[in-house]
Amino acid sequence: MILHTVNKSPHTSNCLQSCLRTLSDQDALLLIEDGVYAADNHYANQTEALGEEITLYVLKADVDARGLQNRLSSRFQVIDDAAFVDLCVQYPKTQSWY
Amino acid sequence: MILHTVNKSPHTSNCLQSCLRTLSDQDALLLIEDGVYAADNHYANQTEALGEEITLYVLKADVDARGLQNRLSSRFQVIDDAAFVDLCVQYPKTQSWY
Amino acid sequence: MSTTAKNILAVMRTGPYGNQTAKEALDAVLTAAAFELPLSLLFMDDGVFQLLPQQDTQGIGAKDLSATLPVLPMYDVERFYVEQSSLESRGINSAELILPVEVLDSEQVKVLFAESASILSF
Amino acid sequence: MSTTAKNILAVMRTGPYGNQTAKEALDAVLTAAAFELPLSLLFMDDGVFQLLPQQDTQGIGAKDLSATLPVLPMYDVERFYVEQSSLESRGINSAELILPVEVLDSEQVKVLFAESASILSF
Amino acid sequence: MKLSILVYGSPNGSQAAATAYRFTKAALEKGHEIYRVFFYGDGVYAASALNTPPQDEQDLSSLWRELGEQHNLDMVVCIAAALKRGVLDPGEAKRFEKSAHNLSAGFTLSGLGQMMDASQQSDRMITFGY
Amino acid sequence: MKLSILVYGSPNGSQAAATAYRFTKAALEKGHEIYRVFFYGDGVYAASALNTPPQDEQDLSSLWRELGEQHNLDMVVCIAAALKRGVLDPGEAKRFEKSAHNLSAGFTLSGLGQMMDASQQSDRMITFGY
Repeated sequence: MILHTVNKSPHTSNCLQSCLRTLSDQDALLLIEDGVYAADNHYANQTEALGEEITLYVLKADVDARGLQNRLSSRFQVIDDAAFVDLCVQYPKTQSWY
Repeated sequence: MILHTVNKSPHTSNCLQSCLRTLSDQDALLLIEDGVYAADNHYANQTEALGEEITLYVLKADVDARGLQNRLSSRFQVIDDAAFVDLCVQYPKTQSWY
Repeated sequence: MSTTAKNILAVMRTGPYGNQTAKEALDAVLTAAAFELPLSLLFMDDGVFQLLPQQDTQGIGAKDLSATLPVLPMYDVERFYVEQSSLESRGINSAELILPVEVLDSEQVKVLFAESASILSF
Repeated sequence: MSTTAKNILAVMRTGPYGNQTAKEALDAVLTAAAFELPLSLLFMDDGVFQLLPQQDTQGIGAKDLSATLPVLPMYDVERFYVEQSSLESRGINSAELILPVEVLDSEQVKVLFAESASILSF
Repeated sequence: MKLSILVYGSPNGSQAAATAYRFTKAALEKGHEIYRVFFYGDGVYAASALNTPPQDEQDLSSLWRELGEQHNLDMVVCIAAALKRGVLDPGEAKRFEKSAHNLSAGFTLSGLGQMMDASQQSDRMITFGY
Repeated sequence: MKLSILVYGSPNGSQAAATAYRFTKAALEKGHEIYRVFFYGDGVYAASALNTPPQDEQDLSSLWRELGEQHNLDMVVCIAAALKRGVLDPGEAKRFEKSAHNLSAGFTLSGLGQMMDASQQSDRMITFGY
């Protein structure tokens, strides 16, 4: 059980692609910084195709900064910094894709 | 007539893609730094499909550093730093993709 | 400096907050405007994200760039171009953007590059 | 520290010379080896380019990383893994690499991540 | 729980430096123990006492220093990464006969062994890449 | 021909800083005039006099300083970018009551107007991005 974070835009970087290749069931994916563009409902086909065992999160501060509040795929849960810490505790390991 | 430079790996960044969309005939493309991985003959399909009016260059120091000496597409001319300066003089403008 | 000035194309390719590039590119553009240099802005790749409305940067502790960009027309910077394919691949409608932009297809982008005397690449 | 040590997976994802990441990741790996921590290296994405032979860095003024990497087995670091799809998309044959690597398909990569107690992400 | 934070991003070159700060602050507010914050790569630039951002921009160096003081944080800057990037404490400045030192109060220069120690002693370790 | 060089990459965070140096050197060897080298973004870190790379690694700050002296180069560091990144000359250190200054000899702090001037006065301008 790993918490994966991705902080790069899927439009300009291969980070998300590489992360998706290594995601196991029971893992979680948290998009932060420019990674949150992957939660845009105009782009999220790939993440929406993931099995329901994989939980998808997106960091609120980064969504708000980028004006994506009304563009998010419903597959993602929007979480605040405190919940980011909770995830880090809940999952025994993190892998950061950057 | 523009000299375009690309310094990011085509495997990890969209720089080359964006550059290719804006290349005009009579422009030149010079790959530098991690951009030289796009001249690898295992990858160069896209650049090899460009018209012959567009000249393709790759910087020798970066090719050598990365061990690509024997992996280069024949479509690319290998040039040294002095020839990089010459290109910059020959073309009235440069656009750097990074 | 403006009478015989070379016209400048500033190419804005990065999202607004992943690093300081968009911010520092905008500072450079404002300086060019202050010097009354003829100036065009081309937003492409993630640069188009700079133009989305509803940006609220309180949570990340950064300055809101979308509050500064609309200042440009007051400095007589009025040529804002956006690359069509960058908009399309991001599902963005040009009408929703915070600046009045002209959408260019790839042939028009090539012409824009060709007609510029100097390029600032960001 | 090694008797009850957590095993570490170092994930190497960057090319050798575009920035200092590969160099500084290797410094961290050598430190882990000096502390005799159980250690595996996974090369994926452009990280696999670190393992190409014939690197000659004189022209760019950087240290040749491919001269340091083969030192690792002398420090008892011996588990080198390479992601298969990263090799394939780059047209690289594992036999030509400068370290004896084990090629892992994506299911095996997932197992490797799962079995590691701590991950160093580079 | 005992957490360690690895920071690799330059304070201006990457948002990661700011995210790492927010994460650390949130973890402390939740009552977790921060075992260590380790600055590596261009992340070491956050430890320069000379950083002078404009008044209307975030001053990450000051924010870290204040958080460190408040919570007695172990904020370690990799000495090898710091030296090559010009972040020096008085001892290193003297040793290399440099004209000044600039390591901010609250930060300590030390070796990569501190990163390995963090990986062993912490319950969780999270990397904020550039 | 009159060339200007823009450097945006951090000396360690990006190879661009080293490539810019090599290009400038090659241009001078070909007899071109370098109108200005302008350091912006994380590129300003090359101008710190405190950078202390290991002996077996390239010391870009020293290389620029020597090249600048030899050819009397106008090496301008954007003052706004430099201040927020902790690269200060004696005047700015005093003005902001900082404990030290670290701008290397041969570099000058100045405004973005110098970038615009370079775009107008040079025959060619080339950017080395990060």
